[in-house]
Amino acid sequence: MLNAPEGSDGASAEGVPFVQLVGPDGRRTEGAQDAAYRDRTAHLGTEELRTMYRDMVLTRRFDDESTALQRQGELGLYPQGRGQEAAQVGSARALRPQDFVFPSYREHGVLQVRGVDPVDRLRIYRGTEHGGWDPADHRVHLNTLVLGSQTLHATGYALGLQRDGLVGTGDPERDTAVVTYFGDGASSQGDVSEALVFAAVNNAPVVFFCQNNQWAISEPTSRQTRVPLYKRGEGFGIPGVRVDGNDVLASYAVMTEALERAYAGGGPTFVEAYTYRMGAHTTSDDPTRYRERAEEEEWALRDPIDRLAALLRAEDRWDDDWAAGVAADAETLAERLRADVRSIEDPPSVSMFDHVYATPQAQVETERAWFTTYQDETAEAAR
Amino acid sequence: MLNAPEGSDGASAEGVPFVQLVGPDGRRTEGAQDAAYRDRTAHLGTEELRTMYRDMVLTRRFDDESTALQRQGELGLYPQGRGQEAAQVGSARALRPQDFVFPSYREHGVLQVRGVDPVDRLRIYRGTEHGGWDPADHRVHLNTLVLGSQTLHATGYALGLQRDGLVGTGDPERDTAVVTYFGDGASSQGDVSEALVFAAVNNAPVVFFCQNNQWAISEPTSRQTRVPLYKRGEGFGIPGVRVDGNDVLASYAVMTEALERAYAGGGPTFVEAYTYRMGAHTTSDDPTRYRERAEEEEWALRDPIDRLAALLRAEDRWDDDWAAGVAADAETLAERLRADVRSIEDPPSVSMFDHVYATPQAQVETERAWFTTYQDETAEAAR
Amino acid sequence: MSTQTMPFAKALTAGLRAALDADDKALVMGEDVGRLGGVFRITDGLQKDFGEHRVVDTPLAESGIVGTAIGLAMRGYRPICEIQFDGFVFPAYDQITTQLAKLHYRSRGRIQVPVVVRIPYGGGIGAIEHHSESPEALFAHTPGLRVVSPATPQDAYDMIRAAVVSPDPVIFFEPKGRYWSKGEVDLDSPVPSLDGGGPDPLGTARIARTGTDVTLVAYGPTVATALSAADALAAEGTSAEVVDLRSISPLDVPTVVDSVRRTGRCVVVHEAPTYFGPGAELAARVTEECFYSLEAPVQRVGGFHTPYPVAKVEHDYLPDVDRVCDAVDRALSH
Amino acid sequence: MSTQTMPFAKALTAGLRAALDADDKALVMGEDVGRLGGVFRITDGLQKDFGEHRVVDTPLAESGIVGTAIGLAMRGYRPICEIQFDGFVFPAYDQITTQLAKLHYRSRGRIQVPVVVRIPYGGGIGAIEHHSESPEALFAHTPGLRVVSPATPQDAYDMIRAAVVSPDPVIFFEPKGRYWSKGEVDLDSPVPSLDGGGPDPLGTARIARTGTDVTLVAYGPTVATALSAADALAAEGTSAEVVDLRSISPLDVPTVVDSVRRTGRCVVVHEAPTYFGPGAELAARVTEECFYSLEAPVQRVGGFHTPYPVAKVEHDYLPDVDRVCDAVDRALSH
Ligand SMILES: Cc1ncc(C[n+]2csc(CCOP(=O)(O)OP(=O)(O)O)c2C)c(N)n1
Ligand SMILES: Cc1ncc(C[n+]2csc(CCOP(=O)(O)OP(=O)(O)O)c2C)c(N)n1
Ligand SMILES: [Mg+2]
Ligand SMILES: [Mg+2]
Repeated sequence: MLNAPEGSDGASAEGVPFVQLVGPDGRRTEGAQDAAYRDRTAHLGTEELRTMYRDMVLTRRFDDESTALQRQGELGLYPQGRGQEAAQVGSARALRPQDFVFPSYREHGVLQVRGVDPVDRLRIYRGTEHGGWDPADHRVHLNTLVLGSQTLHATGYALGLQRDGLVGTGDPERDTAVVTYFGDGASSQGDVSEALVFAAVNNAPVVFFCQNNQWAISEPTSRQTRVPLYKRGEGFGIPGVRVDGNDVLASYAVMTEALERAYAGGGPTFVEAYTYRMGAHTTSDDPTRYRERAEEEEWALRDPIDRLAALLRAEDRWDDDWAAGVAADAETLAERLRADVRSIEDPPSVSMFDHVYATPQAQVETERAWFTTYQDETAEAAR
Repeated sequence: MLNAPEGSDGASAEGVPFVQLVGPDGRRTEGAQDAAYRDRTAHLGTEELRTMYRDMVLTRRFDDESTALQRQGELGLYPQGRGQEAAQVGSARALRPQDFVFPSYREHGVLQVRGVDPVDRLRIYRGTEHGGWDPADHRVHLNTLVLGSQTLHATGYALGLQRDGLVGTGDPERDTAVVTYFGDGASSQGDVSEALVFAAVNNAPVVFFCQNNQWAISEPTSRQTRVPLYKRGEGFGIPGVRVDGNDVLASYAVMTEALERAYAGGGPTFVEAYTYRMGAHTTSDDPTRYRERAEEEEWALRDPIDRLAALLRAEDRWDDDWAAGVAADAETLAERLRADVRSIEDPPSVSMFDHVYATPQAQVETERAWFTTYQDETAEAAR
Repeated sequence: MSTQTMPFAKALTAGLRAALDADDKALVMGEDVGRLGGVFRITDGLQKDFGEHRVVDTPLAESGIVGTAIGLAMRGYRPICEIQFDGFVFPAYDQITTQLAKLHYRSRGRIQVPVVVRIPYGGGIGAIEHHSESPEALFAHTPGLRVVSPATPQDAYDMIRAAVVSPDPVIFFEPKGRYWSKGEVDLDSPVPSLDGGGPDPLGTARIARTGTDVTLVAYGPTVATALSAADALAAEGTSAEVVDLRSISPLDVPTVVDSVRRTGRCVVVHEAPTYFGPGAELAARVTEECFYSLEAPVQRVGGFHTPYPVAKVEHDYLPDVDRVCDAVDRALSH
Repeated sequence: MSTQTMPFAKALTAGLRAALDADDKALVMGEDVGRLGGVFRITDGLQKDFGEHRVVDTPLAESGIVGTAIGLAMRGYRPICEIQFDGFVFPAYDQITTQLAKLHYRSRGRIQVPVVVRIPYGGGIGAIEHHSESPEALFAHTPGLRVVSPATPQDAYDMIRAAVVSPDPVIFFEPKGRYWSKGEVDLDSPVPSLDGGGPDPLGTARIARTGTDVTLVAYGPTVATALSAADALAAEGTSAEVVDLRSISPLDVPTVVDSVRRTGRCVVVHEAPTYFGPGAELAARVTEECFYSLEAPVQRVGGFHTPYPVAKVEHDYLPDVDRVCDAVDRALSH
């Protein structure tokens, strides 16, 4: 176990234990306390570890390229995920295909693992869509920007799974769970607590995955809670666990435990992934106004990708050709983004009237008709 | 310690311990685990115990008389407090005069102890006021009907006390705390959890006093939580305690502990008073639709007033003359209610325009003027 | 044809029962809706017949009720949420406004959220604070929601079934003061079709009484008031047409406009505060479309710019026959 | 007189600073308002100068922010809450609507809750969902709240100070698209007096430009649009008067009516959806009071009945000079 870097989170910096299977130096930990979690990763061989590594590298490349696109004016905004790749990839790799994900907005690594098209992921930031993909395709709901709201949707969806008989069958093809992602800041929202109430009372198959990245924009986690967040569920009857969110294996292991509980009808789990937002809150943010460089540097030593690379090397699972392939894939991703994001077309203005309702609605149709005529006349007049 | 009556609260019926100083038979308990609480009541002599008894008897008489007045059509509605007198009187008797109370709507015993005029307490149910008294007079806020909302007001008020330097001075005349009352049902509201967040993070001098009376209208507490409610605060960093809410001494003792913590700057406490709503939810409710007579009978054996009477008798603190005096006081109260509630005058309709704003506001003044003219004209026409 | 006379409340119960029968994905959820059958007994007997999984007593948290209903809808269910009283819908306001109303739009039609939010509303029942309000304008301004309110037992029965089959979220305002009023209900009336071909089953007004001198526009609890006023006016020789809007969003503008073009005068009656209230939109729209046929400005009769007042004065807060007639007089004297 | 040219945002900062200086019971609270100075930097530097107890970074929970502000106000403080963006006020909607708006009434004047809720609002900044909305009508319908929106740096400076001294709760809508627009500000202008003697300092409209042919009514972000439209109209020979409402609740009806009686035509411009929007109340009221002087129905130019659309099409959603001129044409062609 590793203490959290000092000063990054006043409430929990002092020796609060967390599940850690790989240390910052890339070596596997050996403490007996995490043995059960270690067993959960025993089956992960070179191929699986390399897959996770690749996921993380691609996620970071997506992040960097999206940031660059924003700087070039191709995107209006972009919220970087740098530093949180292990928590996201590790947890998402534990999911079954039939599981359903309710993200917040920084879960680029989760979307990567689930296969959501990278260009689709950026439509929202380009200002051409409020969503971007079909949630049914990869069983990933759209981003939710009103913090915490999605935790209730996730809980409701899980209640639906129960009704559909998809919990506790023992059949891995059938048993299904839901995971919802949210931040340390969002944890303060009443909706999150209500989701804990509804999930606990109904024993719903949902995992509350809270990424404590130490900051909610400029506010440190100590402004949201005075005890470690993983305890939040306890008073609702939901077991909690803190995991080293910069350790992809630990994140995976903790998530498999939580999912197993959900599949078997054991109800919800609250996971706190202790990690760090290495970048700015979004491309509009300036973290130098509120946090110390020293803190950023300390956390840089815990970079999750470096850690997994070190593990792969230490265990002779690294291969330069393979690594070059990953780098090439990342380059391909970046090229695709550069080309395809630029060519996302602006929607026609009249499309703003589409999908307000699923059925024809008089007010919308009246306004659409007015707008169409107005646009035509304006175009006419301009000719 | 006493197990809760079986079946009344699925989640917590099985032997969850609570603080109890006097058993249902009126005898003091002797368990070592409650010794510290016992000490907190050591100074309570015959006079103090009799005062509490009187408070409880008057509260019940208020309850019965109000119910009767409702049946007679003098009140639109009345929510009975029967069964919860010990939790309310015990906790309220622990308060200092400068402390501030934020009730919900069933805290007749608290209002009794604080000295809020009994007729004023019924104005809301007679439909002549939305409030009824001046919160400054007895440092008791008005009832709050939107469940849970008042817990945030209480927390904010406590933050104000901190700013005013009225916490942690060590001076009993200065140190001040806030207590907010709410129910097991209300505990599910997001606002209550947000209040826990704000109170914990700021170490606010506020006591969250949750009366778990086993029911939220027709829903048993098991629909609100799967673990005992006193644990609710833990995940927010707020210590919790369950007390036998039918034991006035235990309620007093637990409250003094919570208040001391608040006064000293130790922050909030979550108290769960385990009690029972012996009556209907309100005079509009019919509990036979959702709960068993057997349950009601079992709890009747734990009647808090009987218990204190038994203690007084067992310890030779009972005196028939004194008891007759209490009964006479209750009769006086009832008479006063019967006479004065009936004579509460209906407000003039035009008063509905008063106090919408503290300053003159054009829309209100326009409508008030219209209404006044309209009323005059209508009266004129009717003549 | 099985036409029966029944109270408005029972017609709603029958409609809910029919909806639960017709679609096993439909479910009722809310506070006390199970064994108790709701504080107004609208869901009376439903849990007994459909079970605890179809008629669900939820934790006491309105945001949680609507928020989990959204998740259930995403999973293919059709939740019918009960909010216990008008004044307690506000904790759910965020989920309704930012999520329920927008998910279809946000997803470009990929997600449907067929959630019904039932809200007993309106005053006149001598209740305490928060139990008599009319917040419908606060929902009608939000695109993505359908906002309706039946005025008769038949419409209660028909519209609740239409709301449940609607793929769009419906805020269903029930005039609680009318729960005990009786009317004929044809229990075999077909569920309104939503294929988009015919008239919008949730968005079509009804002429409740024909007339020639003035159009009274009302919905929910004030339809009865308008009809009584029309009686009173008839006695004085004024012929009033009464339009029962049924839908507040969208408004059936053609029906109203057609009526006002004929009568030349319009009075809107609702319990909600007049200021920024439903009558404002109606007045603006009617004036725009009937500018040359209007003999007088549209008159609004509604609640005042005060919180809903105490029970003892609510009779003077609520629109009544006298105030409607007074407004008609004003309209006629122009 | 210390008149300076400064951006709207800086005028707000100066106003907040003046308010904090003038009353040590005033305090600023919200998400990121401390060290960061808010995401729009409106509270920039205030925590440094007034300390962590006067400028408070709160937990991330809007209901908690407003709810605790109410408690602080009951204890004698004057909390100025910042909501980070328009779309995030809804979690606080219950506390604002059922508590903040009603406590003075509920207590028959015994409790004052002088809370200011600052909300950056409006579109045109290329933002993602929930960051460009105009929900003011959802507050104006609620009695007990004052709802205002300044359009110029001077008004920003004056009105925020007036809001802080107001004993009534004020929902203070800041046109975020105008934050960077500059104007003259007299920093010595007196804090408006609230003694009830003079004109209502928060409820009085301003004639932003005089004209004779048509009255353009606007507030907040659309005042600039209306003024530009007036320029364009002037070039075509139409003289437009522009009324800057400043207050949405209450409306300064006399000022608007006086103008429309002179011009005979009225166009209301706002970003909020037209349907059930502020223009509806204005149109209804103006029509009622100017029935015989109106040459054409009041025209409304506002947002559509759609959720605020994606950034790439917002230019066609928002009222612009062309749409205002088009509406004026319609009014003139009647
Ligand atoms: C209800 C609501 N309030 C405010 C915001 C504005 N906001 C966006 S992100 C953010 C900080 C969120 O912090 P956290 O939950 O820790 O997630 P992180 O950004 O660190 O991933 C805030 C305040 C919002 N999106 N929703
Ligand atoms: C926000 C809100 N939702 C619903 C209600 C309606 N309601 C009034 S009392 C009550 C039950 C409250 O139960 P509990 O909190 O346990 O308090 P008790 O009545 O048992 O004292 C309900 C649902 C309300 N007042 N406020
Ligand atoms: Mg964070
Ligand atoms: Mg209860």
